[in-house]
Amino acid sequence: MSRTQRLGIAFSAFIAFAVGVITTLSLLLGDRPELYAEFAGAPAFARLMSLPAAIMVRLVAITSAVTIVIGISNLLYVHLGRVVRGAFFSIVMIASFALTIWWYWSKGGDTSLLAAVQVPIESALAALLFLSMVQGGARVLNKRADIWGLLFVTVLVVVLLGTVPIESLGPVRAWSDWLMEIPVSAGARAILLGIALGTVVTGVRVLLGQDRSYRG
Amino acid sequence: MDDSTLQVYTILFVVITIVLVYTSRFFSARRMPRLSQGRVPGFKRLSGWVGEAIEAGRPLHLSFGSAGIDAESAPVAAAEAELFYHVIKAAGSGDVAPVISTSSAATIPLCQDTIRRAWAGDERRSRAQWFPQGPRSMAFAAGLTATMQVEDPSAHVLAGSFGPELALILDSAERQGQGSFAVSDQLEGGAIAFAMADEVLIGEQLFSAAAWLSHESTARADASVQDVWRGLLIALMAILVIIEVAGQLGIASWSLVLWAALALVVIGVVFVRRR
Amino acid sequence: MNDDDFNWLPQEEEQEAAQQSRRGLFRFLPRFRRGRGGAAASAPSEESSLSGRRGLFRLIPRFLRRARSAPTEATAADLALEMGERPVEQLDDRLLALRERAQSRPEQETVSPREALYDVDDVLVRPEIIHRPGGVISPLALSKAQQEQVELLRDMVGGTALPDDSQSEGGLLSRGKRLFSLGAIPHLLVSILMLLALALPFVATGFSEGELPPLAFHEDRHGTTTAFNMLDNLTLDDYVLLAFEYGPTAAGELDELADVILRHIFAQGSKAIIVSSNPITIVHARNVIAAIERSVAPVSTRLVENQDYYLLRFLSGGALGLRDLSRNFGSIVNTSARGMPTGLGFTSLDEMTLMVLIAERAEDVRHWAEQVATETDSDFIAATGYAAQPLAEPYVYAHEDIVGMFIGVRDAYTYNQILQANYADYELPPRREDPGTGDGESAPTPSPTPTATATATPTATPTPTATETPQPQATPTPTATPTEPEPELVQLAVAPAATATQIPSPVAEVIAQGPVNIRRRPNTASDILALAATGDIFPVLGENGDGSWINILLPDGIEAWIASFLVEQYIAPADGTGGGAPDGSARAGDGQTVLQFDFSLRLGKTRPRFYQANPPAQGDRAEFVLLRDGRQEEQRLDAMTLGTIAAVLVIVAGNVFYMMRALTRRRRASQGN
Amino acid sequence: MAEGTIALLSFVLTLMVFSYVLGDLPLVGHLYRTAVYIFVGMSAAFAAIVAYESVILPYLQDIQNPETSWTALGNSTDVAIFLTALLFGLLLLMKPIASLSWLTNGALAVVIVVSAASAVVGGLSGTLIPLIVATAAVPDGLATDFQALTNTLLVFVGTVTALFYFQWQARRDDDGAPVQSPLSRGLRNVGKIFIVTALGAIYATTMLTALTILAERIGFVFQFGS
Repeated sequence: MSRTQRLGIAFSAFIAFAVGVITTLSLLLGDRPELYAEFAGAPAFARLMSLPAAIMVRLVAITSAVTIVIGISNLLYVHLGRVVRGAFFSIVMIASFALTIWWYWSKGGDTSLLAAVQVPIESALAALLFLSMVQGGARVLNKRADIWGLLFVTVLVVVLLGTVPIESLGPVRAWSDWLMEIPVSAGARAILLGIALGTVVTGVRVLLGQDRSYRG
Repeated sequence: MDDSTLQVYTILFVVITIVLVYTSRFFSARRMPRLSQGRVPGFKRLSGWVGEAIEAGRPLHLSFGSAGIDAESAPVAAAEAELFYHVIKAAGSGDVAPVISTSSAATIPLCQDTIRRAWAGDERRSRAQWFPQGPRSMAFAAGLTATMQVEDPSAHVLAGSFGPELALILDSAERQGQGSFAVSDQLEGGAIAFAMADEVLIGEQLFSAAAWLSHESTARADASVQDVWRGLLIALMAILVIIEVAGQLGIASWSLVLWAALALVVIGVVFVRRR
Repeated sequence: MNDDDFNWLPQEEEQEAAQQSRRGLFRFLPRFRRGRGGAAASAPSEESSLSGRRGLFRLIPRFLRRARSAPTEATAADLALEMGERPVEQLDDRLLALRERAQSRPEQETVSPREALYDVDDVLVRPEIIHRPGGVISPLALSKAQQEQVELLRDMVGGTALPDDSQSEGGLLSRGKRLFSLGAIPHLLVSILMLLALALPFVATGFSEGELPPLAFHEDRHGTTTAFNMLDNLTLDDYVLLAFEYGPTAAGELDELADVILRHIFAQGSKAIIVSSNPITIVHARNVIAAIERSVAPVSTRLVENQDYYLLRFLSGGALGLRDLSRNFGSIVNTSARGMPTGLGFTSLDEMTLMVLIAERAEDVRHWAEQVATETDSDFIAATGYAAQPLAEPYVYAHEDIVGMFIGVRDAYTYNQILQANYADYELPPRREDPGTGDGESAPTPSPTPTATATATPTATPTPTATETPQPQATPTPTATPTEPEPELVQLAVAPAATATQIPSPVAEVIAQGPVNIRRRPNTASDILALAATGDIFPVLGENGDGSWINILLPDGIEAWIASFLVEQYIAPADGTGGGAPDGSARAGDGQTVLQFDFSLRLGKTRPRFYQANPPAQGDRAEFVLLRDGRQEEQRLDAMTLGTIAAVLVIVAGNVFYMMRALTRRRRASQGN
Repeated sequence: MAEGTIALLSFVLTLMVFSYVLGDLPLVGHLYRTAVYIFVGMSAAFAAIVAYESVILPYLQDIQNPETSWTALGNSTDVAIFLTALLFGLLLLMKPIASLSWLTNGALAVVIVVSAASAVVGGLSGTLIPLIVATAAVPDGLATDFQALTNTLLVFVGTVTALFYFQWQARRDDDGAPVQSPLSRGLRNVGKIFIVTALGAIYATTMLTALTILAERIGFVFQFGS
């Protein structure tokens, strides 16, 4: 590893640490005069504290919008390479991309292409999910031939039947409601808590410059 | 709980986490050899797929889903980049570079970076693939399935942020006979992964997945911070419930709280020792 | 599972992996695979098997390409040997290790049957392969003759040593690569069965299964009624922040909810400010509003962007964009989706009367709850599809500001039924001559006044001294004018879940010389809802951050704010909740749980809200509700019922089959032993 | 575009996507994939259009006209932020260039760190703390309402054990194999019951959402057909 590279790693770790600490402090302490109401300049101080977060968040939000260019250049790079060799689908994709932009600009912001093309395709794809999920649901015990697979399928069937508005399925609806109210709620909470916990711990590590994802 | 109280607790939690993250490294040096990861299922067949990828000259496909470094899922993306690093490193002697896909444009540099760091082969050019994002990322899923029919990877390692669109990807993988490993920080994706993927991790395990593959003790130390935190949260909830129930029954007092806390600590210690 | 030390490809595992991949026909088909690899890299239109070196593979380094075309290239070990042509010190650590292992392999391993038959590739003639890459079902198929050749070859080289086909799920042909594999037929059948079941209600007229959703919301744990009533309490000068977090994907499910909520908002003359953290949804929101506009075009003036509704710039950066929204609301609200100024002068999210989140993913509910709801005091309503329901629920319970939620098309149906009933007595405005060309300068509520029937006539306000309000506009706000509600409506909407508790509730008594202002929001810029006289008593719901404003409940169930220095707070006796408050406050005090400051800790929501439905008022643009076109709602609900039943049947049948198979296998295995 | 054209296009494209059901017959497979690629191209185009119009355009106008300012931060700050963001975008685009990684990593670090900070604060104040409090919240009148008591305790036990299921560490025995006490294993299994139940229910509700959309699509096809 060359000296430049080592310096580079130290540089980005330092930037990460500095920006991370300042942004976190600002997010936690900014705009909250009630947190330090004891001294006179509290409101002004709170406003001042909120500035770094406001600026950094804004900066990253705009950067995020700008990076769409990276995404599109990636897409075009991959597909233009194929167009040269005459790949039908890549031509379709690029034509669709170009046509949409041309249409929007030449028609003064007409979005009917979205309604005519994208909404039906996207809706139909989302509808296909149902078929995929039925197939997947029917194969659960093929993938997981154990008690957990069985439990999964049982809950799946009970909850599905619980939504069927037929009189004779009343008891199933009661079970389904109970399931949703107690075990599902508990399980979902635990998973959410767990993910939040992981996010916080990993996030703090990133903030402290201990993550190597951006060290190249 | 009003917003100010919430904020005070938030600050407290952040401080505790920082302390834990720093101290865990210190303790890890002494204790980690004895404490190790428990059973993390889900990796059983991954090594087989990696082997197959090397053998058959097929790529591996790894995907962040919509986890992006410019969004709230940034920690997820960071954790998954680490996981992908280890997986790609294992597949490093194949002759087709792995493909990493993402629907977050800002994450493309991270994909390229991960490949560059981990991939040993000469083919280091961009094998990152981006598809547009949506609330349900159908464009991503559909574009991915279409592309993956052509790339024909030996397996999909889908770790990141996936919603219901995961069903389409997994269904296609199943039809193509490609292996699949899936974990998502979204619950819809998690449920679909459980039902349809060959190998699956659930929820929080996605943050400790990399530590499981890594041989570094620091990675384990980092993952153990979550364990400590989880224990603290469980204790906290237990204490709160006890106080509340006692308050309703009219037997609340500070001594009760202290006794309850002491009992929990004892139980916790006994538990840790017996485990 | 109990693998303790996870070692990537240790020696035994590597050999096992090598065996695995050479299982079945795999090891006889190097050319086939190469053909597929070629197709993989190039476009489907040029999928001759000769394309192996075209396309992306041109970019593969030459020595690797050579490696690929060599007949013995397939194993990693061989590859590592090939790599051995490079200077050893250039190799990566792992390659070095691999190379060492490869070199130390026993001799008989390297002489594989395939090497003995190295020209097998030429026997399996390439052009005869039926090649279908890129398809949905199977990219590769063998003709029957080829199958037989393959079988013959297998026998020749000792196919008996191969693992049992029924277990080799990693093999090539058992992975559904055939055009008409057995696995594909149930797939097709199931899909067609599903589609037929769903199509039935649309083709067979009069076919109906199951009950329709109720005509009124049940007061349930989701706070649906509260949410509806809050929307019903909107008035002319109210701004609603509508978070449009669903795209075309969920259009089939959430368009209904978005449509009915938007119509409700427009009907009451309130303004919707639409934001989203996804670019496509902004465009979609524009189309949803355009559809509403088309439906009312014959009788109404056009909705004017930046006057009746606002489409804000999209919040880039996902959750970060939402953080940006709560931090920099003043600047975001200033820019429309087209990059133009909106002319809105808000500075804080707190100035929104209400926030409605229409989200298709639980993830979005989470992001809004985390990044926005914690940063503002405005009330929050969530509308989601079924998928997000189990996950959104914890947030509805846990968050102080999230008051209720609507779920899916069934709630949309009920919502619409209530609205239609509420506005049933209205007459449509006369048909306009030139639909769709409304002038942009028209007032926000230019529609001809509907001839309201007796039930909806506003009566004098019972709010104290409301008539002396110094507001510049002469019309008192409709919310402050509770009328004699229709009995039906009350039945629909009043929350019956108000569990009367005997907890002493804090009240605020006006001590300043009246009349004093009661405002909608805790700042002096906010509009005045009513005036209070000295001695008036209101139930207290809470206070703002620094305690300078107190949140009180008006007799008609509306939350309002009063400056704290004007009042004196104390705990009212338990019996007469609300004490000497003006009429009707008994209901307001019901069910009010208050944070108790003694030892008994009280977590959870401390401010249950009760809103009464607000009967339609004069000046409402009823045409928005009445001209809602039917959208095959009944048929769709029937189709869903049938689809659910069919899905359950398929799932049960499939899993019973797999369970039986697993059981018989297990029995066979135990018998075998 | 006329409404009739929109409906016709919608109809054709919907059927093209539904051809997925028929599998990969020679022509049919192409129909589905054509629709998918049209869709990918159009999504990308709309994402670009909206990003340009609603994020970049206002700042371009800011640069042209120093008098105006879209934000409360003032024109010059705005322009500075915008130019920095452009620079960051450029740096991220240049990420593949290895020799510049010391520079591009800095941009990557800022983006990821600010997002992480937001995620940490949001995750704590929006999910972790409220959910802990809500889980520990006990409804009034426990002493009299047995049902409420059991429900509350069940949710609490479920949440705690399910959380415990994610426990990662285990003690190793002398051979290095992880050891679990029966108590620990039992708790984890109880937790897994709750987790799998939740996943099953979520799978069901996700199916219902897809079903709703499918019903709408089929309704549309028949509506158009008649």
